[in-house]
Amino acid sequence: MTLTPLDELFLYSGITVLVALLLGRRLPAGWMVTILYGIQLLALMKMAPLGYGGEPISSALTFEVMGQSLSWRFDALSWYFALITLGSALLSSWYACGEWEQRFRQSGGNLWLFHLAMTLNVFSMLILLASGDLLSLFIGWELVSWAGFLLMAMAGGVATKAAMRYITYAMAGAMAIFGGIALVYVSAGSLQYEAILTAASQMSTAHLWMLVILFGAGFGIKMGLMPFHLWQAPAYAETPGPGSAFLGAISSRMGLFAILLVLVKLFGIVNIDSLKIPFTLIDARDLLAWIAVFTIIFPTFTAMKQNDARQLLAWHGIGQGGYMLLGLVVADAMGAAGGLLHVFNHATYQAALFMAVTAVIHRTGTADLNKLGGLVVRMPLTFMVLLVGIIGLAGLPPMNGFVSKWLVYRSLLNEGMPLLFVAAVIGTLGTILSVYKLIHNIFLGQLRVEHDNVKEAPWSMMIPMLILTAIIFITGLLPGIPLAWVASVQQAVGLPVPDYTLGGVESASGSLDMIWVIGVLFAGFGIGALIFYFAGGRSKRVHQLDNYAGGHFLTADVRYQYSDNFYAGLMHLIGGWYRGSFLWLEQSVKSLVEFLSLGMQGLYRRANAEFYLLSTALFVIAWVVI
Amino acid sequence: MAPMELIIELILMPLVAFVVGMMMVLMMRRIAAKLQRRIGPPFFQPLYDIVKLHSKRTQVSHGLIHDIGIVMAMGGYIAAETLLPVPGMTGIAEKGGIITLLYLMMIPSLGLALGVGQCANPNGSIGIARALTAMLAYDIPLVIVIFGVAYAAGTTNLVDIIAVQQAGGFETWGAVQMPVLAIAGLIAMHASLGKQPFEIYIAPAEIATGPMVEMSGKYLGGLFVMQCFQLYTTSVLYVSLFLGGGTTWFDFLLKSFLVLAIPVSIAYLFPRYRTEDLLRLMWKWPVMLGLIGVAFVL
Amino acid sequence: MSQELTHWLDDLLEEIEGIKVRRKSSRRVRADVPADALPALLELLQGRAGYIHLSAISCVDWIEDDEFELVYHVWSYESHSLVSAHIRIAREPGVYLSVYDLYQPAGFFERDIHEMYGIHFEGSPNMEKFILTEWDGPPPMRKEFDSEAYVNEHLNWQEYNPPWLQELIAEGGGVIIPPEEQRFSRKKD
Amino acid sequence: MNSINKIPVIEEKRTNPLARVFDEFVRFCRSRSLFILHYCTGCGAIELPPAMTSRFDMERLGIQPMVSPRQADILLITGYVSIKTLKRVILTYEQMGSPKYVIGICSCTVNGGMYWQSYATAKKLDEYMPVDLYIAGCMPRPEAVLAGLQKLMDRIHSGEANSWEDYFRNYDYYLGNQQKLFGENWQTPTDIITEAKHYDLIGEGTLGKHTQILEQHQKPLEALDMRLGHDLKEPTE
Repeated sequence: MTLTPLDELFLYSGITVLVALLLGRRLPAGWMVTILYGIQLLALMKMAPLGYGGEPISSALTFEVMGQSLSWRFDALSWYFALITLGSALLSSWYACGEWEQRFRQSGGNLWLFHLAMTLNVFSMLILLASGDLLSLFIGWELVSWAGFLLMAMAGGVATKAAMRYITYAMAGAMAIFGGIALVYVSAGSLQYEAILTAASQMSTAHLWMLVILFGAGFGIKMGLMPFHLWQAPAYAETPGPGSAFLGAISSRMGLFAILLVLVKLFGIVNIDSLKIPFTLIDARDLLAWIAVFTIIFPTFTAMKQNDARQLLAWHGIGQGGYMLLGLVVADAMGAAGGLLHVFNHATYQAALFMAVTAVIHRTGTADLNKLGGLVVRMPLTFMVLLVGIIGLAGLPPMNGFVSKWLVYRSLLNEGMPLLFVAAVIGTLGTILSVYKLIHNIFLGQLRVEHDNVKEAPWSMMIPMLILTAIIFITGLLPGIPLAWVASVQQAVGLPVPDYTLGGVESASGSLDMIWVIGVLFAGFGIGALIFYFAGGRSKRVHQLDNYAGGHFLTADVRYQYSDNFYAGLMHLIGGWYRGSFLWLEQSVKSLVEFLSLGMQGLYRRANAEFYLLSTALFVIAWVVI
Repeated sequence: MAPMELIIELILMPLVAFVVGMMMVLMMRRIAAKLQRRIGPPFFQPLYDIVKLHSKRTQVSHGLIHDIGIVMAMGGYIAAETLLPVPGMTGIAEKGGIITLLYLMMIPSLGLALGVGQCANPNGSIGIARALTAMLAYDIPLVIVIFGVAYAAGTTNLVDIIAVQQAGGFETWGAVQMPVLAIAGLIAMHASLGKQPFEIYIAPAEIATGPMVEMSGKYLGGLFVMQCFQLYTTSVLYVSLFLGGGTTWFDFLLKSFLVLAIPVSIAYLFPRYRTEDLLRLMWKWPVMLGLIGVAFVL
Repeated sequence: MSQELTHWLDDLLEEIEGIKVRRKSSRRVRADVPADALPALLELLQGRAGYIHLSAISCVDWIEDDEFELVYHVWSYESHSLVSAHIRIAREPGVYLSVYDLYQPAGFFERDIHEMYGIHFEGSPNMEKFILTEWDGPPPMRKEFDSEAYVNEHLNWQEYNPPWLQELIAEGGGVIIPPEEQRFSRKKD
Repeated sequence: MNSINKIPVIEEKRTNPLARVFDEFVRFCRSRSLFILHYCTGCGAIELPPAMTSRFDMERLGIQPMVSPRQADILLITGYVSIKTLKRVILTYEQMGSPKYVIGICSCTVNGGMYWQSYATAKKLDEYMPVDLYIAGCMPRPEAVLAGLQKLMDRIHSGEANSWEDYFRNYDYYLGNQQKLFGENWQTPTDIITEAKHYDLIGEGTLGKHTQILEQHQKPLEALDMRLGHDLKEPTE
């Protein structure tokens, strides 16, 4: 038996898990794991032709289970997602090595469990990405869910609670997916992709509806789509630093991958488009688009109200997922490219942002936005990383987030979808507001007395952050690099491909060339700097207390900083709109389940009530959904 | 296009924008004076102000980000001007298009926000918080309007949008074809200028001119330059979207000044809205008009 | 109605020993009491007559009598009437009891009086500087404090008599106050 | 004694004719663009609204009101200055960017005016900061205010109005007077001595015995410099 490059990748990934399992208690484990991630990435690079339209590579490994053959293979789609997964794993793990690791261990963290959970996550994600049929997809899905749970739950306390919430959702989702797979098996007679592809065009409308709902809900839960988004922010925010960078970058994109694979590739966006909702003007595709848009808006505006930096970022992670789905659902050349490109871009800046915030926590011990301020003079490089990250997150030029969002906007404009377009822009504006609050409350404003001796983050943490920063900027300047990969993904999935260039996109109805835009922007900055530094007189740096306060004498013990209730005027108007409806919904479902499970408990008199509660909950939710 | 020609255009476009912008500042102040039955400032007053501010001997800086913020505020607009076609010059308008321009115009605000943030003055921070809130208020109708125009023209390329409007003379102007959108756009544009009654983030008597509170000398001078660019960009953008751009410099400038005169004349008759009232107003009328306008276009 | 009320008030005030009540108008009563009877009077007014609002404490320096006069103005929202309780205390040592426990606003008035007259109120929560935060001279409202002398000693003064004003005066314009009509003459020499 | 007379006019005419034209232009612009910060300490402030609005219209002379001291060129003190207020006035003055000018409006700023024997009112404003111009009167009419402002404009244009340099060059004198009033612990959050060094405005009178007293108890006022922090000593834990 010869090892294909894919088998090699699996082998290395398995070795990484083993190393973490056996040697994880020794201190250099972090470095070893990081190096092994690097080797995995090299193995992935051997399959690089996939990213440029190469033929899919199969694994030598196949099983026969109940007459179904299980197989694994990599195509452009898998390769693209695997690249992001391994890249973020490598950098997160690198980030964790060194000082962060020591601090984590000193404060009682279980480093072995951390590395194990990370490696397991990567391994299971690779398995999922390589799935060659629905059954292997389901196996990969379950592995990813539990591996994610392990990473989320390891911090204990609040984290465990959030992770329990996650796993409840995930199990419900798994049930829905399982139901969907069963339904596919009944109708198509096989779980092979090819068989489903042919069967999809002949499916009845009701059948297809059922499948869209089941798969959409199942995968949507992982993605944090509305209304299944509640679990994500607390779960990601409570994960230990580099773990949250990794999870925030890629974990919930597995849901997008599966949606792309099943709904777009297998069922076909055209088929979904034909599913009309009776008595309304919208069809299933519109429904998905609107879910995407609500997923953009609501979590973004929830993020604006957060006072914890990690929570704020985690909520944005949910919101950005909406852009990806929105682009994919529009499904023209530009939209799909935008959605897919956003997966890559989001991974880069989200990881950078989580890392920067973790660096701040590492140095100051808090992520509370009301207890920080003025750190730019003490942690300038971290400030730069965060700045680049938030420009990307907000989707402003010159960073990469702008390109993908531009593509999504353009597609909505081309297709004539004004409401979706406006909603997407509202999401972006909300993002700008909330990220300014993030950078202002941490890095700008008055430096607190107790932070006077804060140092810059150590180089072991700084270098991965700087690498990410460089990637964010370079892919913003030359979006053609990732767009090439995206184009082959689009080909593999069967979507139209945009006419991309190194600097952006060519189109008869308005193109984008980031090289020119950024070139001119920096030329403008240059001229601005010339005017500023040479046309004006000298200036003197002054102490922060030499500040206008209406003639008042400021002293160091006076907090002269505006951080709490940052958008007071806005909240005057929209503050009352935050009603926590989804929390209410979740609570009521939970109460119902509890009530039912009480009945069950009475029936069985079992001592292990928790277990029953959970399993009943799953079944009831699955039952309700199906 | 020959590279030399392009370079000259790239240099000329911001320069023209600055000069015209200064005249717009002058016009704004003169209109205010006329409305208040005053004489108003002399012709070169905007120039005097900028020269004076840049010739200050001492000024305070609150750190590197404070400096960079001003550079970004000026530089962002200088870059944005090259995306805004004027008669005879298109610069790199075809490489970006209107969405890019819209987002590029946020860069100066972002730079300013960073610079103000480092000043460590809560007045400034409140000003920025309000400015961003105001942006959330007026950008929603503005984006609807831009969607309508771009969809009607079938392109996001500003050069093409202008060409489409100039094709049939007066009848094909955006304002004639899409009057409802033009009105919504005018309201949104007024709010984006940050003049009364929408000047919540300047608010002199309340938060000591907000973002400008710690700006002295050339820092304030940079913001004065930025204001020139801002007035120019806003009015020229409106002219390009709705009034068919300009075929000659004369009618181009005439249109730009006239367009700017409308909100400015209204502005000085009003006091200031509160933040939430601004949001309510902006999210109600121009959005409604914009959506109706877009419905006509579709 | 007010007649009845005030009669009732008169009866009530009789309970205080040594009190002299004078009715200044239908709404205004002046009560002179010995210094040690004031807390009892205020307690009576607040607790039984509804005078719940202490609107001011004022102070007069009777330097010839070597006494300070403290006046407590209390107001009733029920009968809409004001009672001014006057007491006299010795200038030296200038110590009196705080009524902070009866009327909390008294804290500010007492702090103010302490600053201006140097009277110490025992039991007042805060006797720090109040308005004259930059002041470290003697209490400036005491009669023996000579403001003019203080100014002459501590601050420079400049004449302002520009040529145009002199011309104006020479032409018979301007307002000239002859020295004998000035209440204080700065130039004693 | 008029305080303006004691300030020597330092002529710095450059030899290069182009540079002289440039300097002339800059001085002209300075004189035609004045942002005022009106520190309304007393009754004189009531005369400013008519001076600004339609009747007299300051803006035609290029004079505009501003809000924070950072933006302003002229500090307009309109009325009596109590000692408590004076501290704030001094801070405000020090926070302004040079060239800066001080105008004392009303008799109170000249010699205390009707508060001449008040223990709480500062008498001569020019003891504590260099005053370019007094506009006497109780209160001066808007015509007088405008006439004063025009006189100041002429002085700026001719380069005479450089009393702000005197505050740097003779800081010890002003600081001494301030210390006499506020005690030896007097200190503003601004740091005039380092500023004078930074802008090369050190004169013979910048440092003296009063600044020595200041430097003894002055809390450190260095700007927070950006640093990577690896050269710092370990924080004690």
